[in-house]
Amino acid sequence: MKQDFPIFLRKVNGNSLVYLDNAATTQKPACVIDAMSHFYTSSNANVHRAVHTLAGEATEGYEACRSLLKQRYNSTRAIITSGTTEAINLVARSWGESNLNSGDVVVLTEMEHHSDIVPWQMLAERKAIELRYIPVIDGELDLDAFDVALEGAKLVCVVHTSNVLGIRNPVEKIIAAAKSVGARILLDAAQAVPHEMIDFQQLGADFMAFSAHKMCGPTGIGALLVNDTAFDEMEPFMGGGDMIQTVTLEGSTYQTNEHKFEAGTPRIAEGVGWAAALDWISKVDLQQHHKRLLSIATSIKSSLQERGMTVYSPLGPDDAAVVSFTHPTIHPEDFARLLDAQGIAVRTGHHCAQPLMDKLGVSGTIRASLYLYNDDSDAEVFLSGIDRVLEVMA
Amino acid sequence: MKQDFPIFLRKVNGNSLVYLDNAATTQKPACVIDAMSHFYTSSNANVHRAVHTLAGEATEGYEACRSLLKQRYNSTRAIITSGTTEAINLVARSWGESNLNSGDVVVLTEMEHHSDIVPWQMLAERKAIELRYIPVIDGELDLDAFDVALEGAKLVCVVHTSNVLGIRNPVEKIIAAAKSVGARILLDAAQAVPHEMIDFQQLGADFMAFSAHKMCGPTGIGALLVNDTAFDEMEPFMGGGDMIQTVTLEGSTYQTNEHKFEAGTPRIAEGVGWAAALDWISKVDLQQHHKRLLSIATSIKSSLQERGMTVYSPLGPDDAAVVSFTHPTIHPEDFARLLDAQGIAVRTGHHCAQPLMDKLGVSGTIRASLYLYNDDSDAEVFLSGIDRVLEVMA
Amino acid sequence: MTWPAAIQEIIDEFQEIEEQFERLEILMDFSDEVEELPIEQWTEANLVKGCQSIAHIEVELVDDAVWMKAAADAKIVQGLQGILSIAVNGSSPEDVLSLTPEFAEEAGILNSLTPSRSNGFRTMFDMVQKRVKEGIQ
Amino acid sequence: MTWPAAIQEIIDEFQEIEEQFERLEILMDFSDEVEELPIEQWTEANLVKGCQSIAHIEVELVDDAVWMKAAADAKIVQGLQGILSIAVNGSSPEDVLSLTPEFAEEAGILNSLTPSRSNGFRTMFDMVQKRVKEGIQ
Ligand SMILES: Cc1ncc(COP(=O)(O)O)c(C=O)c1O
Ligand SMILES: Cc1ncc(COP(=O)(O)O)c(C=O)c1O
Repeated sequence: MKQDFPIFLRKVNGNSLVYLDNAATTQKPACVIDAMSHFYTSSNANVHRAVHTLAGEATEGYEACRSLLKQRYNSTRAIITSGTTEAINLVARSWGESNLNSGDVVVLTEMEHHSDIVPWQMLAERKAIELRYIPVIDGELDLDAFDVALEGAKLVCVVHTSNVLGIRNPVEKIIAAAKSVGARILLDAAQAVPHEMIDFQQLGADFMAFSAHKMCGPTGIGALLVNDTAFDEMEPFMGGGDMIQTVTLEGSTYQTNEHKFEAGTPRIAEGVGWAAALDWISKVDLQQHHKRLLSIATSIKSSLQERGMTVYSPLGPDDAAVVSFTHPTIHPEDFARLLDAQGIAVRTGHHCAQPLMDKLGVSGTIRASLYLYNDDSDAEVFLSGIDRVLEVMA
Repeated sequence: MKQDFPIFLRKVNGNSLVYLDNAATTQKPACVIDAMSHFYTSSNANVHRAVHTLAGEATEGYEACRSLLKQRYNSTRAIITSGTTEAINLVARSWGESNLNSGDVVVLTEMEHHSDIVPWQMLAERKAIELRYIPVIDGELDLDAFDVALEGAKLVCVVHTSNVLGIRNPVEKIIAAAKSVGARILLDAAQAVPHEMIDFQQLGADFMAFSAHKMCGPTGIGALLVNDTAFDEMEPFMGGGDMIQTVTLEGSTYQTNEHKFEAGTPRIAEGVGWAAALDWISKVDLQQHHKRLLSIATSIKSSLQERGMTVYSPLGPDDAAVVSFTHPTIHPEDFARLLDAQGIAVRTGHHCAQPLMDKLGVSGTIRASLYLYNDDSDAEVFLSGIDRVLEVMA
Repeated sequence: MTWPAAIQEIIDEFQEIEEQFERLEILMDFSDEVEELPIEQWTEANLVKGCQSIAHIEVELVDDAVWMKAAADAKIVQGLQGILSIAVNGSSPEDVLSLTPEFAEEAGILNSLTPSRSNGFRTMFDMVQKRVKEGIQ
Repeated sequence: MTWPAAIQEIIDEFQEIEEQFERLEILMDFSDEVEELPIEQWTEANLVKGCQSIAHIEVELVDDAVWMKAAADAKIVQGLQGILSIAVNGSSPEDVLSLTPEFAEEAGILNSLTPSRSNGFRTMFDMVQKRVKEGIQ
């Protein structure tokens, strides 16, 4: 599969690139890069409300992305945003602002990415709502605590798959429980859609947010899937071109479809690129790759443990292939730089999940996260890279 | 100059492309397209807080865009957004929400783009502020009315250059007047930066919003320049990764620089592409092109008038080369489609400025807007295209 | 694909023409085929949404045959309405429901009007079928 | 460009090395050159901002010569601090202010640490110069 990804032709510090920072962002296949270049060299124009050929092609290219999203994830609505973060902020502003009131409860988890914490903290300040965080115990959400927290909850926000630990939460159970008390539910699926197929309607969540760049698509674009009921409860977020029906000095009326939430010139080339990525990934058997990558991750985990490191990722059968670890004495930054010197890219730090770090009792971890193009040879290079670091540092 | 732009190699309906829809979006030079492809094929990674080589290159590529913006426009702050529309919404939410109160006055003009009207209407609903619109009289802002409207104004929002008529407003006077009553001032510079050099600090506005895609850069990215005083008055807008300093379950603290307003994975490849566009455009003599294009537009205008059309663009010496017109009997859509059949791209409709349309007493116009790569031969093809339409329709 | 004769004729007529401008001229000629929907009958319900021009379409069943009335301020849109009229007028509801908008593509009408593909001809075509469906229920 | 002898030596040492990993090893050796800033003196003011590791830098003037104390939890950052110490310690404030961080680039230290270019070595270098400037005013 690596041959689809031109970046693997490059050398990093004289070595072949071993890219294990996929939870931060994934690499792009040539077809995605080409689709965007091709758009700019042959169809570039602004979309909607125009009758010339280029504008038509641009509109179709952009709207094709929406169609593919709806189709792939079985959703009646797909609002295009600049990424997961904007998608969650959109829910907080468009839905939260008008459907939550002082005293209402929003349930979060300690495992959330900052992008699924800070918008709610900000909303809590504006609207005096109550935030309850489901604790993480031994790497798992405490579902008993969840049942208690649900009491009076209007909204539940849960990360489907953790970017730090790879843990795939029992979202089916969580959704069922949330529904049973009539709460709306938002899934942060940034790390989920790259790894598994999701049927949005069948899963039954109200909102689902994710980013293109974590699933082989371009930067600058993401989506919020919304079911019809929740969609009707949403007020406009940003105002501007394309989201209105009429504007007068006295006031404006809005579009009734997804455009209502897409003010201004949309991410056109990005939509074209994402459409190409969705097309490319539709030919990939995610389930088979999941098994393969998880087994690589599992063997990496035991090798790291043998070498005295602490691994935080449980790597259960449904978890994503993410290995978060620390060494008892070597600073993560030193570790990562010495790996980088060998062409190996990993991420260090709090991974935008400081509350989870606090819970794990660390200030940061080193994280190796795998994706479709990673293979056994990457794991080998990674482990011998680790050995070289240990030789020098330990 | 056309040879820098690969799109001009393509045929539209069998004809060479004559692209006159530049106020909607401009074409991209090869160097911009290549910079983005090159980024994706060689440096793609997520930015900030990482120590591996690709992440470092990505961070530098993205931050280079910010540096170039600050340098070119002489600004101490450049917040990167997804475009003009998001930049204006950012001001409404980050500054407006926390600095305007019930009864406060925001002054707009009848010439504004919807993106500089709707966010304020939405804010007015949330905060019960008063909106006052400066009338447009014979294509010019009524500055006497402006002086009256300023009474008690806290914020003045003005389109620097109109996307419908090309009119370049007397922003220097407007800023001076606004400052004299202590009002903050926001410039919608979406159509300004493509056409003239602006020294943001010298001009003295507090906020200035614009989009990359209207100045040969990619879609999905834009900027808000802010002076230091106004910057310090802004509260965070969207919450998430990258904009925080610390997150705990109890609350969060925020970055103090521009990152505070850039939640989530930024528009990385777009930043790289825009940097390339800024670099490319820095070698272009905008003033000379302005003169050249204005003279082409002026001759187009008189040819259209000779043929019985109404031209709404005054085309004063500082105005952008935009020709908005209607025919007494031919519907704009028919006109535009018959031009498109000849490879000529123009835009029709309300151009996201319905209040101005109402003022002009039309439901829409046909708009030919010129940019750097347009030349006399484009004007010739355009006019003979017009003649063919008239032959058939009139 | 085989089409009803009236439609096949239209396809042939368009396919003969090479130049897009001329195709649009022919298309505008079809505007004569529209039975005009009087302005009093323009409603929000029969407005063609997403169209740049103001266009309305109404469908009636007369003796079990479909009859379409329409109006548009842009001549090209009216031309599309004309073609649609030829395609459906006088047909049984079943025949209309079995039609697909692909014939316009085959004729090169849709291709040539790419920008409106999603919101022009198809929208009108879908409206007609929807109305017919409602009418026979 | 000509550099002070001590700096030139560092440049030469790094330039001899081809492999990035080995360069980092050498760099970490320079951590010995740091005069340690005691933990009681770690303040918000002398914290190196934007660094992944916790790093502090303090600068003193002793008999009109610059002396730097520093600490960092990552060894590579401490190595950078060591090189910075060699570059500035014992120099006059004027000499320190006339330095540019380019020498690290010339040595291949900056290039090799691209990710920190904007927020690692340069940040520390700028902090030292800023402190020196404040000290002599
Ligand atoms: C004057 C003006 N303001 C604002 C905008 C909105 O810009 P964008 O759609 O890139 O957000 C435009 C362009 O459409 C414009 O011409
Ligand atoms: C679980 C999770 N949620 C949210 C985000 C935010 O995504 P983005 O930065 O693309 O907005 C990320 C990625 O950083 C993530 O891993």
